[in-house]
Amino acid sequence: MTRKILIFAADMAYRALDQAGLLHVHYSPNTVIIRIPCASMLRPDLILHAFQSGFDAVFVASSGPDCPFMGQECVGKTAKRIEKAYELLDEHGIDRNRLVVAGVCSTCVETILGTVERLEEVVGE
Amino acid sequence: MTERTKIGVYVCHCGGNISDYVDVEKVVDSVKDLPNVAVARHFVFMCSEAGQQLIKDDIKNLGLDGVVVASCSPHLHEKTFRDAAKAAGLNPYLLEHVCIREHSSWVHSDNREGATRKATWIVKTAIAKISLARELQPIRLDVEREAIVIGGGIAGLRCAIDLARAGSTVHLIESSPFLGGRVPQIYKLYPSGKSGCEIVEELIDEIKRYPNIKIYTNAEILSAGGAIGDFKVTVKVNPRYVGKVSDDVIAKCPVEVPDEFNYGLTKRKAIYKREHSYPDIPVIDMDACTKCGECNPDFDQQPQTIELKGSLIVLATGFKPYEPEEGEFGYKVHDGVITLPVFERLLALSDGKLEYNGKEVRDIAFIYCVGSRNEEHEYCSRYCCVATLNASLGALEKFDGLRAYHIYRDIRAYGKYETYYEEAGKKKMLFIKYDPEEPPVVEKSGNKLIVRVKDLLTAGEELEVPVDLVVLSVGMLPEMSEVFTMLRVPFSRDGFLQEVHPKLRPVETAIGGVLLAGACQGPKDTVEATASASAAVAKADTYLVKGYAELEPFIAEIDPEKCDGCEECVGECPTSAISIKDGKAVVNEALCKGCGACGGVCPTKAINLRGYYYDQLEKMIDSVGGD
Amino acid sequence: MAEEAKKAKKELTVKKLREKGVKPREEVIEKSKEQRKIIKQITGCLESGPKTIPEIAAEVKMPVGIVTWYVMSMFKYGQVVPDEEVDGYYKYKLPVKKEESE
Amino acid sequence: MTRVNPELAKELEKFGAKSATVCFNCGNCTAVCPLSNNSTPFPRRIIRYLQLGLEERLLGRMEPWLCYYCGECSQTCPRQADPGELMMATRRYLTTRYDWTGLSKRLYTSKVWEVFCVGILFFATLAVIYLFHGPIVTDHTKLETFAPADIVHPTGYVFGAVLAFFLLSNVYRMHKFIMRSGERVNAPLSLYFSELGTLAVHFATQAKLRLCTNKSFWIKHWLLMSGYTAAFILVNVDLVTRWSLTDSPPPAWHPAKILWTYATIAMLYATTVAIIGRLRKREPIHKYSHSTDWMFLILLWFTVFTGLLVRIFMQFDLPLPTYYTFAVHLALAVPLLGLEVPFTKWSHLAYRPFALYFERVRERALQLQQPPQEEEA
Amino acid sequence: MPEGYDALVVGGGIAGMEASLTLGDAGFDVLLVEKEPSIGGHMIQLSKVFPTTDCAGCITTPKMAATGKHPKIKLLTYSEVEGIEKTGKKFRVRILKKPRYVDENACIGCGRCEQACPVLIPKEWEYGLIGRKAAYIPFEMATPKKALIDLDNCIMCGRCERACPKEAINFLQEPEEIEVEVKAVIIATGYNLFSPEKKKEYGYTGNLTVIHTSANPNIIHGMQMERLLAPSRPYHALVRPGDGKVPERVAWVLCTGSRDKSVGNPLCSRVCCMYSIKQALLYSSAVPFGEAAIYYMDIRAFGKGFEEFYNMVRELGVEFIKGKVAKIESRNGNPVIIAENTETGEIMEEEYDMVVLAIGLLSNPEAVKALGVELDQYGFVAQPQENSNPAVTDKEGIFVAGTATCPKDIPDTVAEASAAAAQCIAYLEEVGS
Repeated sequence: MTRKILIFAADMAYRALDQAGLLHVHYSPNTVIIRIPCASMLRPDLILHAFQSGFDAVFVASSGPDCPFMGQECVGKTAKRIEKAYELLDEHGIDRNRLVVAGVCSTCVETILGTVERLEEVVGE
Repeated sequence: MTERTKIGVYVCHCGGNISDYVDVEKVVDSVKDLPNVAVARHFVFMCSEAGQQLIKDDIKNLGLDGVVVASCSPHLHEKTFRDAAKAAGLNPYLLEHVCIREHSSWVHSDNREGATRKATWIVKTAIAKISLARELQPIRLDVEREAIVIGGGIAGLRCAIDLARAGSTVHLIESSPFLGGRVPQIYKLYPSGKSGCEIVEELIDEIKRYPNIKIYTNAEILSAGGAIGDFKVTVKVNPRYVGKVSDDVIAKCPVEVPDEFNYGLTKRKAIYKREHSYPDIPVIDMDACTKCGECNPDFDQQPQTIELKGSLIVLATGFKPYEPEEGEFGYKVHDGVITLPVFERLLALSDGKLEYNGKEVRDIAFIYCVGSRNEEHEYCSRYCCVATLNASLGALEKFDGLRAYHIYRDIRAYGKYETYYEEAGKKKMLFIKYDPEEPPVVEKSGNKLIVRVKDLLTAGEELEVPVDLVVLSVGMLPEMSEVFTMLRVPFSRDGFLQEVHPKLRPVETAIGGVLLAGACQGPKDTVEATASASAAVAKADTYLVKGYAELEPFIAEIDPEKCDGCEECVGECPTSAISIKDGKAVVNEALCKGCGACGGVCPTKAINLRGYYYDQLEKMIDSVGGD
Repeated sequence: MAEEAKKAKKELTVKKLREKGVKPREEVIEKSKEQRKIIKQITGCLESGPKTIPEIAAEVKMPVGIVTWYVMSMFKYGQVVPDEEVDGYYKYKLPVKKEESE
Repeated sequence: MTRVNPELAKELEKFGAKSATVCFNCGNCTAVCPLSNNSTPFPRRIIRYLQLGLEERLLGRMEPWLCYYCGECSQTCPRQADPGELMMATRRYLTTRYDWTGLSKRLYTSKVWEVFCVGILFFATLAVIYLFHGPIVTDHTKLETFAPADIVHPTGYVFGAVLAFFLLSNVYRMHKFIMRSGERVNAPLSLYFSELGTLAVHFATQAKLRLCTNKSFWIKHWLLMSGYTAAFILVNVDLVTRWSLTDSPPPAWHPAKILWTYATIAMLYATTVAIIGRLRKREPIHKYSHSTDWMFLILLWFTVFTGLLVRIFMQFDLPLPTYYTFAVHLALAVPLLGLEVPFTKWSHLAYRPFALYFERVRERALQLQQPPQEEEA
Repeated sequence: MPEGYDALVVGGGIAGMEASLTLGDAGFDVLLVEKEPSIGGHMIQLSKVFPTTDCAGCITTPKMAATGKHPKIKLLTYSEVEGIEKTGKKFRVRILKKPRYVDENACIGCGRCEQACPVLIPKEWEYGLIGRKAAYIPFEMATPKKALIDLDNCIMCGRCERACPKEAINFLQEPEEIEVEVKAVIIATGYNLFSPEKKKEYGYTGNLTVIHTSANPNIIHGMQMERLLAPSRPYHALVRPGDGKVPERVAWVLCTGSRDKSVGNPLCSRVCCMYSIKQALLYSSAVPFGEAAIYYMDIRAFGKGFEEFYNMVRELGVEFIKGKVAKIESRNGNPVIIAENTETGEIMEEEYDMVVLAIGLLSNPEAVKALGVELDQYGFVAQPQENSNPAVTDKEGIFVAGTATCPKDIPDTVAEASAAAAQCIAYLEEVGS
């Protein structure tokens, strides 16, 4: 069965994914992209739900400080959600390494490539 | 809620862009029998007239209650397809546009199977999302005919005039005490041959004719925010400390300081004004003023804080010339090494013969691409080649017996400007092509400057060019402004402001209602800057003249049944759009920008973000997770 | 069927135009005859199996550039289809005729 | 390190190089030129030296002498910088630099000087003839009597020797410039002898020009060249055999006479075509005419034409016209040869093969120097 | 009383569409007149666009669709402005609508007439790379997607008429004179391409159905290369027109007909450097083992993101040779480029499988003649206030956008089209209704 990585792509990160396409770079196709406006909307239980539903890893690609809704504030708010999600993962015995959050600006293609590669390694083990 | 069961799925080939790597037929096959799907098709160009017609026909003939289009990025064509759905009578938000080009075929061209699988997954999530989609209505916003233009250079002036002519009130904000920006510093503009002053003066004369243009010079922006239809900008207008006084009064001022307008080539008084500019009232430079009182000043004047509102903001903040490092081509080390903007002033100010620092100039070397096309600034600054050629031609025309050497990499005299390059040749100027790996070196030898350069056109002959003046053709850098961060306008890789799409939406930013004009978006000459300023106005007019804007309906929605008034969300909202009324949270729709942060913290799951309902997200996850 | 018959009966506007004295140009008629001959030659040549353009050109004894133009035009109208690529040249073959007609 | 010198381009303007800085170094001319190759690329390289004022480089190059001005470069030049004419001007300039007397420069840069010199020689020749001619026989054409061989011939020898001295001394200076440029070469004397063949072949055939795409240039040039050479040889042979000046001219079938006829027609045709071409200005080679070009063509045309007239008058036995025309013929031939051969246009005939010859010697000499260097490396 | 519009837009390329859409979105009634049977202009023919490399069709087709169905925009294709006259504050415009010989309202664009037609003519839209029929639909994505008949090349056999399921074909159509009244005009008539046949040294063949011995069909021009690389390409793969071979070595010859006074055009065409670099990139991804070389004089990568794009392509291994190509000869059907590499002084003689002549953009004075505005010496529309207001012409109420004023790339064209629309809106608001 194919390993699956879920990418929650906030506004800027979604643009970065577009940018990756324009540059024709390669990353793992075992990825599903769900577009959201801002990572701060993610409820921790939704992240847990993704693992329970069958995903092997979750990449929360937030807009970072470039967030068009709240800028720098976004980082703190997202961090709070992710912190709670980690706690939930621990409760359910899911490897913390399978959840990654990163701030992805609209041209941060490298961040995407790097994070996906890292998650591939984690779930491959 | 009941699920939608008649969803149409449309997969685009993008003329091979997608279908070369994604097996579109296979994608269609694997979703066409899903319970919610009524029809699934693939087509060569979904965005074409014929493709859109296909969707419209199916909506009408099959009574579809939801549509999924899988093609390029929704940033390109989501609106196209939503309009098509709307035209066929379907609520446009029952159409989901997902990306299988940028996000699949183009990034997985090395793995056709993987690309096809991923495309299928993406389509499945979209079907899941639409199966639970609610009908939404765009938020219609009345737009008053009032706009804010930030920057009073040539682009800002053009903007203000065009907006005012079309009947809007314009607030024009300029940080320096006088309008005009950098163009008046230019000796002669290409292609018209008129002086920068002349061109700007014409525009200022026009500005004065429109009472609906409110001008704020010497103005500092304290805060800026809001959204389309409702921007608020607070400016602090600094005092000039003096009223309209005669030139004799100005002459009385005992203090002289270098005039920044002339890059220190001349001096000005502590009280000064600019010719051919606006306003015609001088200003006192308090850093220099000795408060002698000769000019009848009013030191009691206080800064005024003004709150401006506008339906739209046009950024026309312009550029600044690159300032070479000390020692870069001898800059600031050898006397006689100056930048192009200084040379422009020197040309404008000199009469009879060209002199720099009291020494007559006979030979000039122009070194190109200073601060452009290098590791630090990879981009080409576009205007400098022609501007340099034009300045050199102007110099030769004004002063007899000058000789000019152009030390260049590529002469980018594009379009009609090629004639300037040719004219320079006819005027017997010499062109020496240098290798960026071995840039020219400027040295001092006696009372001459020597430029040592390896000429690529003689296969590397080492040349010595003795000159009196070295002019560095410096590139453009974006003029930074606090307002960028206040409005959260994104930058592109080159450090200039980023447009949404260079061809589809060239003057819009990712922030709705914030438009770009002139060189803040990237290097431009005056022709291009004024054209882009007018283009920004055209975009603005589509709202201002029409009188309303339609906004996406993606805002927070609170289920009062579930809400227990815990106030978690209130503190979380970045725009203070949520308040508690009668023990329940309520959303101010005008303030909510739709980030969904409130939903992320709601302990009772009472808050949803329209268009991104949590049940939709859950189903999207399930649609692939269990695969 | 009835409709087709009706259409056949209806006088063609092209005939009326001819009656008004408008005639096609001689050279166009000549050219189109020659074209049909060339297309027939190429089709005939492909009946024995897939061939590359230089192979077709050698067989029909025509300049290879002109044969390319015809083969590509025929491809666009579905009269030939590309086959495998050998050493930088694609082979072309006749399309498989569909059993059922639309 | 070489210092750029924009003065050189100004200097060359006097020789007709008016458009050097218009060139933007695209390289079209060099690539389109049928005579240019990787070891001797031109015209762009030469134009570039000209633009930058690299005088030493310019003097050391023989490429200008390889150019036969077929005009393809000028026709296709995207900037209309007229590279062909720039090469021509460079040849004029080089001619003046080779010439140590300074006369060449005067002739090229001053129309007054040019007309003055031609005039002096023209009238001086007439004066000499007036003073020293033999008896004028009017009942019958007796040219030999009018122009006694014992006067004409020694004068001719002296005149020829003077010309040869000037020309060869200039060639020697050219040799110095070419050999001095670039890598130092010490060519052994034996090389100069063994490569004499190159000189002879190029001198006789001007073969390089044949590579020009427009063959008619070569044909015209060759007609002119061969006609001139034939006439030159015949005049010299005549000095010994005295057949032309004799009072009873040989019959029409005489081989020398046939050759004379050929030379006359060839030169007359080529010069006439050139004059018409320069008036029409259709081909690039004819677009710009330096005053020396006109002077050369006019002198040559009239010299040949008067020569032909002398022959015709002799044939019809018209004594006085023969004598007068002969006098004018000589008065034209003297400035033509005296000024053109060592100092201006005609000197190209010598410089072209010599340039190739010296370059060949230089190349061979460098080859000889090569092996030990390689071993060191 | 003739029909009235707020604005007339002449030319339905990207500039004309952009201007029309802006005006339409702002609520003005627009009449868009296009001389070709479909709108879309040159841009719809392109492969991908620099520097973003998104496909041209992906940007143009939706614009075409939006223009075609905009409630405020009326489209007149296959029509030309014949004359214009200012009366008071309005312009009275005479338009000639050429006969398509197909009833536009009835035609459903099914293409059966085209299948039935027996005549093959070089297809203009594909720059002659393949043939089209005498009855034809201009191209796949045409707007409106309606057939027309090229009567000049028709043998009048009537097959198309019999094949048409909607009885749309009508050989008796006549040209139609239309008169309208408008308050303002935007000129967006675009450019003409340089004809590479004029540069004789390059051996380009104009007509691939008749190949002269001196010409080589493997020497193509830039727009033909655009077609070969486009998703809607005429061939099934990237092969050369000479014999269908996959080209393994391709060279681009920049400044073909630009910056070249020997062919009468001293101007730079502004886009050829970038489109060639882009084509080299697209070629490299289509033929991964292929070699690409670009012969240039100056690389003019001056726009936003252009230099970065140029650097990226150079790093990918595309060879850049500084030198103007002097001539192109042929060896065994392969073009041979002769040029001086001016950075090394070496004269190159390189054989390629295919050579692309990066032809430039010339003015299109014929198309603006009827509008009576002042032109500059090169035939482009003059801009009397170019520094401060580039969209205005010498005639009040007539504005100009795009390449009608000089060659330019798509971002600049789009910006200028909007600028012309802004000037037009300001003018209309001032003139009042």
